[in-house]
Amino acid sequence: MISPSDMYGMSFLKRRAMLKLLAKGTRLDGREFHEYRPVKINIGVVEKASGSAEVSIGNTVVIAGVKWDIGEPFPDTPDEGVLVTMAEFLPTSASFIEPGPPDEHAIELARVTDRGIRHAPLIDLKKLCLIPGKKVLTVFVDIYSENYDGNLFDAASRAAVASILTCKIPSFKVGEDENIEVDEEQLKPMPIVKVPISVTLVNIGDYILVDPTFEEEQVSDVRLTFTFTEDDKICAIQKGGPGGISEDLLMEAVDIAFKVSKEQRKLLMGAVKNAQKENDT
Amino acid sequence: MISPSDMYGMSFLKRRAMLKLLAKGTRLDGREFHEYRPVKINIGVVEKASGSAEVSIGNTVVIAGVKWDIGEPFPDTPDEGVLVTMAEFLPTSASFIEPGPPDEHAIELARVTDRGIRHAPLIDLKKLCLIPGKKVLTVFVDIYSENYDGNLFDAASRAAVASILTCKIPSFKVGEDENIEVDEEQLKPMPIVKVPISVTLVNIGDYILVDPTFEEEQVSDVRLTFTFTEDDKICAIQKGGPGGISEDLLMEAVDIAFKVSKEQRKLLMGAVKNAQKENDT
Amino acid sequence: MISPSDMYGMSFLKRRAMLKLLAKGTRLDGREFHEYRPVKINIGVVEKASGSAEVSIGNTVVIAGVKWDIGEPFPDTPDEGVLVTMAEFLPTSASFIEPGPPDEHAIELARVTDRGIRHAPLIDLKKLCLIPGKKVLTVFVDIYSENYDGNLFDAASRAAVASILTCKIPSFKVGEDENIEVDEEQLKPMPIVKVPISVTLVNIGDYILVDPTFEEEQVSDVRLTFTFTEDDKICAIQKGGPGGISEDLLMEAVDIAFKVSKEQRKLLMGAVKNAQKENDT
Amino acid sequence: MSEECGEVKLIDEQGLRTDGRKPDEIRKTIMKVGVLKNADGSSYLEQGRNKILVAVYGPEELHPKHLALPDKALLQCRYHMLTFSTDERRSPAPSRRDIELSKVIKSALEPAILLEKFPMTTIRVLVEVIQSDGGTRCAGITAASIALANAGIPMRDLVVACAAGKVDGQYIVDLNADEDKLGEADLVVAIMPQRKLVTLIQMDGSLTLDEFKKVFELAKKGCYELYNIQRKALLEHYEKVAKEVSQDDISK
Amino acid sequence: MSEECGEVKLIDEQGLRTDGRKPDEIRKTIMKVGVLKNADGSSYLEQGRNKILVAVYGPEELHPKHLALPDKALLQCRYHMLTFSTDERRSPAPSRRDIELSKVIKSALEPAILLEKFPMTTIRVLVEVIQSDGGTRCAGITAASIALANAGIPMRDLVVACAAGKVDGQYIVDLNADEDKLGEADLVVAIMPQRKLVTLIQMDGSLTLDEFKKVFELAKKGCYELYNIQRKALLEHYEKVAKEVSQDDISK
Amino acid sequence: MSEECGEVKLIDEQGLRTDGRKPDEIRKTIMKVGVLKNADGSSYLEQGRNKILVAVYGPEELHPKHLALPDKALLQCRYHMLTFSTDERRSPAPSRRDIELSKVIKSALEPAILLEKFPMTTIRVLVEVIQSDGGTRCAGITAASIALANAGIPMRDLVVACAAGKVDGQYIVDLNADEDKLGEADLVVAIMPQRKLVTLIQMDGSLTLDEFKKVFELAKKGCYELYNIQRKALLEHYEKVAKEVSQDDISK
Repeated sequence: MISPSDMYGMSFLKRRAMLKLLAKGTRLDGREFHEYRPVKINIGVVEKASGSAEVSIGNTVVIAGVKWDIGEPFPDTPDEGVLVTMAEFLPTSASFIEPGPPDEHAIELARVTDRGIRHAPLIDLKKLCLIPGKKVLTVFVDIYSENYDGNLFDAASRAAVASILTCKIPSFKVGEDENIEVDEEQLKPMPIVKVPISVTLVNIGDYILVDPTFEEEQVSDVRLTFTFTEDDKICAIQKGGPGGISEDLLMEAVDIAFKVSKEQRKLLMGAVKNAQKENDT
Repeated sequence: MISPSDMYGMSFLKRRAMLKLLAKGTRLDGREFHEYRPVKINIGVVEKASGSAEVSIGNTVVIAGVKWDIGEPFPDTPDEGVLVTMAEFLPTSASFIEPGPPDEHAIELARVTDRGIRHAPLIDLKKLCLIPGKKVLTVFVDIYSENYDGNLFDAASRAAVASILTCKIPSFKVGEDENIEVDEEQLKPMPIVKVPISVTLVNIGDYILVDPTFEEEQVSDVRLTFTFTEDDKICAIQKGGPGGISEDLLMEAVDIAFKVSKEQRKLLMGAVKNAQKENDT
Repeated sequence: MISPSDMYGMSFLKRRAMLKLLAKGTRLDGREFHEYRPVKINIGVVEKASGSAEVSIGNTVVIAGVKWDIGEPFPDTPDEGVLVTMAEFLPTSASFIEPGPPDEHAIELARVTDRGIRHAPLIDLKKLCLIPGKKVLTVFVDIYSENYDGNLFDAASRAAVASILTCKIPSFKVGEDENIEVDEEQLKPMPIVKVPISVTLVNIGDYILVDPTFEEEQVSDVRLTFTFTEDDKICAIQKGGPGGISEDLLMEAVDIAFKVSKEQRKLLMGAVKNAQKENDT
Repeated sequence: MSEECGEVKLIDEQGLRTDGRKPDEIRKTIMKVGVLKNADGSSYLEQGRNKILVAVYGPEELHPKHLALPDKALLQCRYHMLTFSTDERRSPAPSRRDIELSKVIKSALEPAILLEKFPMTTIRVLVEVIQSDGGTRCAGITAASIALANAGIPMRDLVVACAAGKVDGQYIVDLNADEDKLGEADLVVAIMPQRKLVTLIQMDGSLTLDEFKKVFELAKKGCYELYNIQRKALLEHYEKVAKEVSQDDISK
Repeated sequence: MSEECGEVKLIDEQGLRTDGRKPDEIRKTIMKVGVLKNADGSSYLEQGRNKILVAVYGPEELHPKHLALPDKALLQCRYHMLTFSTDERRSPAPSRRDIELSKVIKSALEPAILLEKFPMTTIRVLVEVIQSDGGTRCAGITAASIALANAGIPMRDLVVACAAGKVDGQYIVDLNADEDKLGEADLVVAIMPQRKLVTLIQMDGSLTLDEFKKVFELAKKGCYELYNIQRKALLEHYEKVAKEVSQDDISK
Repeated sequence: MSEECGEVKLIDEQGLRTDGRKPDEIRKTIMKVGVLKNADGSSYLEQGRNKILVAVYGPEELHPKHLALPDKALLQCRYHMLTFSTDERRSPAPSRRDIELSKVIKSALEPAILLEKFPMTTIRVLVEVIQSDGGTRCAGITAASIALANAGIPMRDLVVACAAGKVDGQYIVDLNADEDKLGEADLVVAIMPQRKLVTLIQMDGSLTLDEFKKVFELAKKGCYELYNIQRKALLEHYEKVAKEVSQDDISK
C-alpha cells in the first residue's frame, strides 16, 4: 500500500530544485524531455504461464503473466470471453509498499491497463466464446511490480500486452453434451485485433516529461496516460495527480505522446517478433 | 463506524442539564415528552428500485429501497421467499461516522427493523415461493441513513415499511422445465399481511421521551423500541442503552408507545395511500 | 492474535533464571525434564458434534469437535473424502489473545495437527468417497484452545485424534440418480488406519524439556514436535522458535520423543476405550 | 417464529413439553465459577443442553488507547459460538446475529457493573457457546454475571436472564430451541434481582399487551430461580477457596 | 463500449437521442446545496435520472495522525453507490470501480481547493450515488464542488465535469448509461471554468486525434452549461440564508 | 503424500528420476544477488524450474511502533506466490499455506541474524515465488539468506535449506513437485553450515527413525552443495562491485 502522502505532495524544495534543472533543459538523469529510459522486454520468463513477460523501464520492473480458465460469460455479453486484469505492488518494489490486497493505486493501475487492452481492442473476445451464454474462456492477466521507479503504467501495459501477444492457448472442442474437450497439444495464439501502446507523461510547471521517474512523479502536477492503436487512434486516457493543466499544454501532451508511441510500438513489436522466432526454432 | 464512546456514556454535565430541563416539563427542542418530531415520508424516490422511500424524522433522514431477485429458499423454510434486510450508516450522516462495512450499530438497526417486518408479518413470504425447495423470490430491503439525529430505528422502520407497501414486483410463471419467466409488464404489489409500526423512546432518570434526538440518546439510560401491528399486538421489542429500568417505568413505556403508535400508523398509511393514488393516475 | 513478541524472545533475565534452575536438574513446576504434566482426556463433551473431546495438559485446555458434510472431492484426489482442520485461539485462553480470524500461530497449529492426522494416516479417506469425482464426505475437525499454558500442539493433536477415534458418522446409500440417502440411525465409526501421537519438546541451552509450559516456551530456543504412528514410524515433524539446534541434540530429541510417545499413546487409547465402553452400555 | 405450530405438538395431552418439562419449569441448570486458570474470572454453565463458557479479563489497559473512556471502564462483550455447537456446522466467521447478541449482552450487563471505578481501562467479557439449544443469550448473560463476580469486579447486583413465551396457546418459561423456533412468541428478560431493575428486554412473535405482561412475569420467575443457582455457585466457590486457604494455613 | 452499435439505434432519423435530446444538449439538471444538517457542506444533484448526494466534512482532525500532511490538508474522497441505485442490485462491498472513481474524483477536485491553508487536517468529500444513469462520476464532481463551496472551504474556482462521446458516428454531450455502454467513445472532462484548467480527463473507446479534439470541445461546452447551474444553486442558497438571517434580525 | 506411488514410476530402471537426475543430485541452481534497485538487499534464484525473487528491507523503523522489541530487531518474513507461478492459477489472497511458510522461513532465518544489534527496528524479508516446482520454501530460505548478506545485515552464518525424501523405496535429495506429491516422505532441513546448527526441520510422510537419520544426512549433503553456490554468488557480486568501484577510481 502506498499512502497518498508518499505518492504526491512531496517537498516543496524538491520541486523547486527540479524546476530549476528543467529550466536548463535537463532532467535529473540526463534524459531529453520526451525520451524514455531504456526499455527491456523479456518474454516467456514464466513457463507455467500461458504467456509472460518481464519489462523494465529504467529501474522500474514489472512482470505479467497470462492464465486461462473455462468460465461463464457476463450476462450482458453472452458471446464474449472474459478478461480479468489484476495488478499488485509487490512489497519488494519499494520500502514504503506494504503487502496486502490491491489498494487504490494498484486498482487504478489494473483498470487503466485493462482499458487500454479492452478498448484497442487487443483481444477478439468473441473468438473466446465456447458455448454462447454458458461457457467462455476467461483470460487472467496478472501484473506485479517488482521494483518501482515511476511510470508503472507503461511498464504494466507493455508487460501485459507482450504476455498476451505471445500467449498460447489450447484448442477447445465442444462435445454433444456441451462437455468441453481441451486439447493442450494444439496450442494456438490469442486472437489479436489491435495493439495498444500507452505513453505516460507528467506536467511539472510548464514542462512535459515523458516516462517520469518516481522523483519526477512526486513533484509533478499532472500525470497523463494516453493509449494508442496502430491505426493512429486514441483508445484510452487517464489523468492523475493533484494539479490541473491548461488546454494548450494538454493538447501538446497528446501530440507528444502520439509521436513517442510510434518508437515504443516498434520496440515492443520487435521484442515480440524475436520471441516468436525463438519459439518457432 | 460509531465507537461506543460516541453513542453513549457522554458527559455527566450534559445529562444533568437535560434532567433539569425535563424537571420543568420541557425538552431541548420544545417538544412534549410523548411527541414525535415532524415526520416526512417521501415515497418512490428511486425509480430503479422496486419500491423506495425517504423518511425524515426531524433532522434524521433515512432512505430505503427494495430490490428482488430469484434465489433459493432456506432449507428449513422451503416454501417461503427470503427477506434480506441490510442497514448502513452513510458517512454523510455525521462527522464521527466512517465508511466501512456495517458495524454493530448498523447490524442491530437492520436486525431490529427486520424483526418488526418479519414478525408482524408484513410480507406473506409463502406467496413468494416459486418452486418449493428450489426457487423463491428474494426480497432485499436496503436501508441507509443520510443524516443522523437520533431515533434511526423508527426512521428505518418507516422507510422500509413504506418501500415494501408501495413496492411493485413482476409476475412470474414457472415453465414445464422449471424455467421461470419474468413478466415485467404485469407488475403487482407485494403480498401484505400486517403493517408494523415501531415506536422508540428513551428513559432518562424518571422521564420517558418518545422519538429521542441524538443528544437525548446520548444522555439516556435506556432505549426501547416497541413494534405494534394493527390488531393491537406487539410483534417486536428491543432494549439498548447502558442502564436498567424499573418494571413500572417499563410498563408505562409500553403503554405510551402503544398509544403513540396509532397516530404514527395513520401518518404512514396516509403517505402510502397518497403515493398509490398518484401512481394510479 | 498473539504478537510474535508475546510468543518468543522474552526477557533475557527470565531465561537466565530458568537455565540456573535447569542446571540443578529441576523445572519450575518440579517435573522431570522428560515428564508430561497430567493429561486429562474428556470424550464426548459436545453431543451435537459427531465426535468431541476436551483435553487438558496441565493448565492448557483444548476442545475439539468433528462435524461432517457431503461435499465435492479435490480434483487431484477424486476418490477420497476431504479433511478440513481448523484451529482457533479463543480469547478466553489468555489476556493477550484477541478475538479474530486465525493468525499465523493458529494456522500453524491447525496445519501441524492436520499433517499428523493426514500422514499417519488416521482416517482412511478412500472409504469416505461416495461417488468418485462427485460426492465425498467432508470431515471438519475444529479445534479451540480454552486456556493456554504452553504445548498447544500436543493438546490439539490429542483432542482432534480422540474426537475422530470416537466419532460416529451415519451410513450413506447412493441412489440410482446419484441422490445420497443419509441413514442417521445406522451410525458407524470413522474408518481408522493408524493413530498419530505427537510429542512436543523445547530446547533451552543444552536441555531438552518435554511438554513445555508457556513460560518454558517463552525462553526456549527451539520448539520441536514429532508425531509417531503405532508401527514406530515418524509421520510428521515441525520446528519452531528463534534458535538453532545442533545435530546431536536434534537426534537426542527424536529419541526422547519416541520413548515418551509410547506412554502418551497408552493414555490416549485408554481414554478412548473407556469412552467406547461407556457408549456401548 | 412460525405462524402454524399446529403440525408439531409442543405441549402434549399431559400438559408437558417436548423435553418433559411443565410449562413453568426451567431446565436443569448447573453453574460453576473459576473454571479457567488464566482468566481473571470465569464460569461454566449448563442449562439443558446449552453449554456456556465465560471468561472475564480486566480491568486492564485498553488498545488502541483512543477508545478509552475518561470517566469509566469500557465494557467489551463478545458472544461467540463454536463451529460444532449447533446441529449444522457453523461458519467460523462471526455472524450478524453474533454481533447483535454481543451488543445486547453488553447492554444487559452494563447497568450492574461499577464501571466508573476504573476509568481509561477495559473489562472484557467473553461468552463462548460450546453447545447451543435455545436461550444461549440468556445463559450467556447469567454465566457472564457470575464470571464478573468471580473476577472481583465490583457490581451493584448480579444480572440474570431468562426467556418466556407462548407455544400452542400456553405460556412457558425458558424456551428450548424447538420452542423458540416454532412458538408464537419469545420474550427475553434480564434483571438485577436485588435492585429490581430490568436490564434487557427483547421480543419477537405476537402478543397482546396483556399477554406480554403475563409472559413477562413468567420470565421474571425464571430469572429468580436461576438467581438462586447463581448464588449457590458463587457460595460453593468461596467455600472451596476458603477451605483451601485454611488448609494451607494448617499445612504451614 | 461495444464495436457493433448498429443493432440498437442511439440516434433516430430526426437526429434525436433515445431520451429525446439533441446531440449537444445536456440532461435536465437540478442542483441544491445545504441539504444535510450535520455535514459542513452538502449538495443534491439530479441530472436526468442520476441522483447524487454529497456531504463535505472538514477541515477536521485526521485519524490515524501519521497520515496527516505537514504542508496541507489531506483531501479524502469517497464515491459510493447505494445497492438499489442501478438496475441490478449492487453488492454493498466497494467495487474496484468505486475505488478508482474515488481516486479520480479526488484528482479532479484537488487542484481547486486551497488545501495549503489547513495543514495536518483532512477534508472529506462523500459522494453517494442514490440513482445512476451514466455519468455519475461527472455528476459527483459537479455536485462535490458546490458542496465544498457550501462548506466554506476556500477554493480557487469551482470544478465542473461533463462527458462527451461519439455514438452512431455523431458527437454527443452528457452521455446516459446506454450511450456510455453502446457508444464508440466516452470522454470525461472536468475543468475549473474561471482558471481555464483541465483537472480531469479520462477516455475509453476509439477516436482519432482530430475527433478527440472535437469531442473535448463538446465536453467543455457541457461543463460551461453546468457551471451556470452550479452558480445559480449557490446564489439561491445564499439568498435564502440571507433572507433567513435578516428575518431573524427583524424578529429580534 | 500418497500411499500408492506404484502407478507413477518416479525412478526408472537406470535409477534416474523423472527429470533425469540421480537420487543424490540436486537440481541445476543459479543464484544472483543485488538484482533489485530499491531493496537494501536482494537475490534471484533458479533451482530447476523454481524461480524465486527475494528483497530485504531494513533495519528500518517499525509501524505500528508497539510491535517493536526493546532488545532486538523484529524479523518479518513473507512467503508469497504469484498467481501464475503454478499450473493452476492461484487466488491472489494469501493462503493458509503461505502464512505457515512465512512463519517457518522466519524460524529458519532468525538464528543466523544478529537481530540484537538493532533493537526497536524491523528487518523485512520478502520471498516472491515467480515459478514453483517443489521445494520453494527451501529455495526461499536459501535465496533469502544471500539477500540478507547482500543487504549488509550482520549474520552469524548463512542459512541454506534443502529437502530430501523417499520415493519408490529410494532416498532422494531436492524433491521436485511430483516427487513431493507422490513420494513416501518429504523432509525439509535448513542449516547454518559453519556453525553446524539445524535451524529448520519439517517432515511429513512415513519414515522409521533409522530412515529419518539417513534422509536427514542426504538433505544435509544437498545443503552443503547449495552453500557453495551461495558463496560463489556473493563472491561474484563483490568482485563485480569491486571492479566497478576501481574502474570509477581509474576514470577519475
